[in-house]
Amino acid sequence: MTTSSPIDFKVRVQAEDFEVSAETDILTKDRKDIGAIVTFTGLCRDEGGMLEALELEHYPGMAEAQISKFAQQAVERWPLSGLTIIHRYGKIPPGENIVLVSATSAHRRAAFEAADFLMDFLKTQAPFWKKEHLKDVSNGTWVEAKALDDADAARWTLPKSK
Amino acid sequence: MTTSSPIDFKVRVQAEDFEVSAETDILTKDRKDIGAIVTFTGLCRDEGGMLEALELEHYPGMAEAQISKFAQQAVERWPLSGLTIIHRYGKIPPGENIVLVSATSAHRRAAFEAADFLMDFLKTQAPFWKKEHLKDVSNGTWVEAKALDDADAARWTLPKSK
Amino acid sequence: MKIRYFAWLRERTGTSEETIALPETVKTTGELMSWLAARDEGYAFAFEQPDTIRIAVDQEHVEADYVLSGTEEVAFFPPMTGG
Amino acid sequence: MKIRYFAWLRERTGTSEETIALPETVKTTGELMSWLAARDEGYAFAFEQPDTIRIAVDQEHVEADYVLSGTEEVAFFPPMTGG
Repeated sequence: MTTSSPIDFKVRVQAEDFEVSAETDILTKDRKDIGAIVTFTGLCRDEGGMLEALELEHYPGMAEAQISKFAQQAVERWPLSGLTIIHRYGKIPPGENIVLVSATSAHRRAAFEAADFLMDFLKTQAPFWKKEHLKDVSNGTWVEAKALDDADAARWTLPKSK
Repeated sequence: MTTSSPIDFKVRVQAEDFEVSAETDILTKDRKDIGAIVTFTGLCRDEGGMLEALELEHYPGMAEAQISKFAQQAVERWPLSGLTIIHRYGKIPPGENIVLVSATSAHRRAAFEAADFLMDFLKTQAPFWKKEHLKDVSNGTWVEAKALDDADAARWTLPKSK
Repeated sequence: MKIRYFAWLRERTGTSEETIALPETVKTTGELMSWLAARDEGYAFAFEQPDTIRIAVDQEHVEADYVLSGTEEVAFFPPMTGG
Repeated sequence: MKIRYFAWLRERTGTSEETIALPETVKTTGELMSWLAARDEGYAFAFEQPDTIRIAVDQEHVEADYVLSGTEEVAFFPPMTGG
């Protein structure tokens, strides 16, 4: 219910790693109207030491377009001050970053909900596919989509009281 | 529904500022089982340029005890890998940090929900009081508690499907 | 028994903490508020709306019907506004 | 018309992208899947469960009943697992 026009956001799809603090510094620089920063960082887990690396395939062009579409929905739905989304592709070893969503707002609920919403849609609607390369297996295995992730994304289409 | 015992958490109540990236680095150091980091940072807003500073009074001892009580509830309720909560007191100028909640987990929903839950309870149950010092007024004004914050906190007492 | 006041309760009473001898007639935290309110104008102003005041006994939240027994510290403060 | 395949569809077809001349009998994305499946064993394996396959036309998600008209690029891929 904000009357100001939605803000610009930043979407990057890249092979290189990113620095979370550098990204949030850009969002807060020279601003004193931000009350809340919610940052989600998704990391590559080693699956109990079994994983050699995760390989992320993506659909160039469509990946950026889809993420931007959801980012646009987020800035229209919540009164955000800033929004940055970065998604990596390529081979990612355990412990490294995969994805970043950083949302700033005057109020905490907007920042929390926008980040949560975006992660649910990145999981289920952005054209990325994960292949697990295990240490003791020569062929990788494609990660299967989870029904739980679809259920999470469906939460946001329910009518909202706010 | 995790069978492992809840993890230790870190609670700090301090006058000094904190560095978000330093705190998350400690949570992720030498670990490769973390899939998600959710970080909430609460900042002092300048209220359209009107605010000189926010003064945070707290109840020493009880502040740490209350925050630790909610942190304990969070680590029992969600399968977290790590949890750090820092709350500042004293005079805080616009743009500076007030509070940090950083939660790590194998899975994103646990990290999101724990951070969200903790912020709701810090807002309404931790013994801190904010006084606004405006630039053009000699006396400060105590910030009033918001019914919306109580409503946010009440969300977590509803029965959960998960 | 130590009594502590925070935020505008501290300002209105002009006291951050004090030690009192609890009168025998005062059994609960609610009765303690009434007894303190009768002291002077500042205390009366501080406790003029007892329903809005939050109470902690030995650093745990309690209600106004809490019976004081073996209590070392009672704190009175407005609704909290941290975070 | 350019056709793109991702993840295990790319592996099973042995193709990441190709350009085809769309037969007149193929009107929808669903019919395109059936036509591609009839090509050889790899394509048949790739499209053996068409219901599980996601489709994008010119980089927008569509369903299997989408009518191909003026389409430049069709992509087939498994359910997405980003984030």
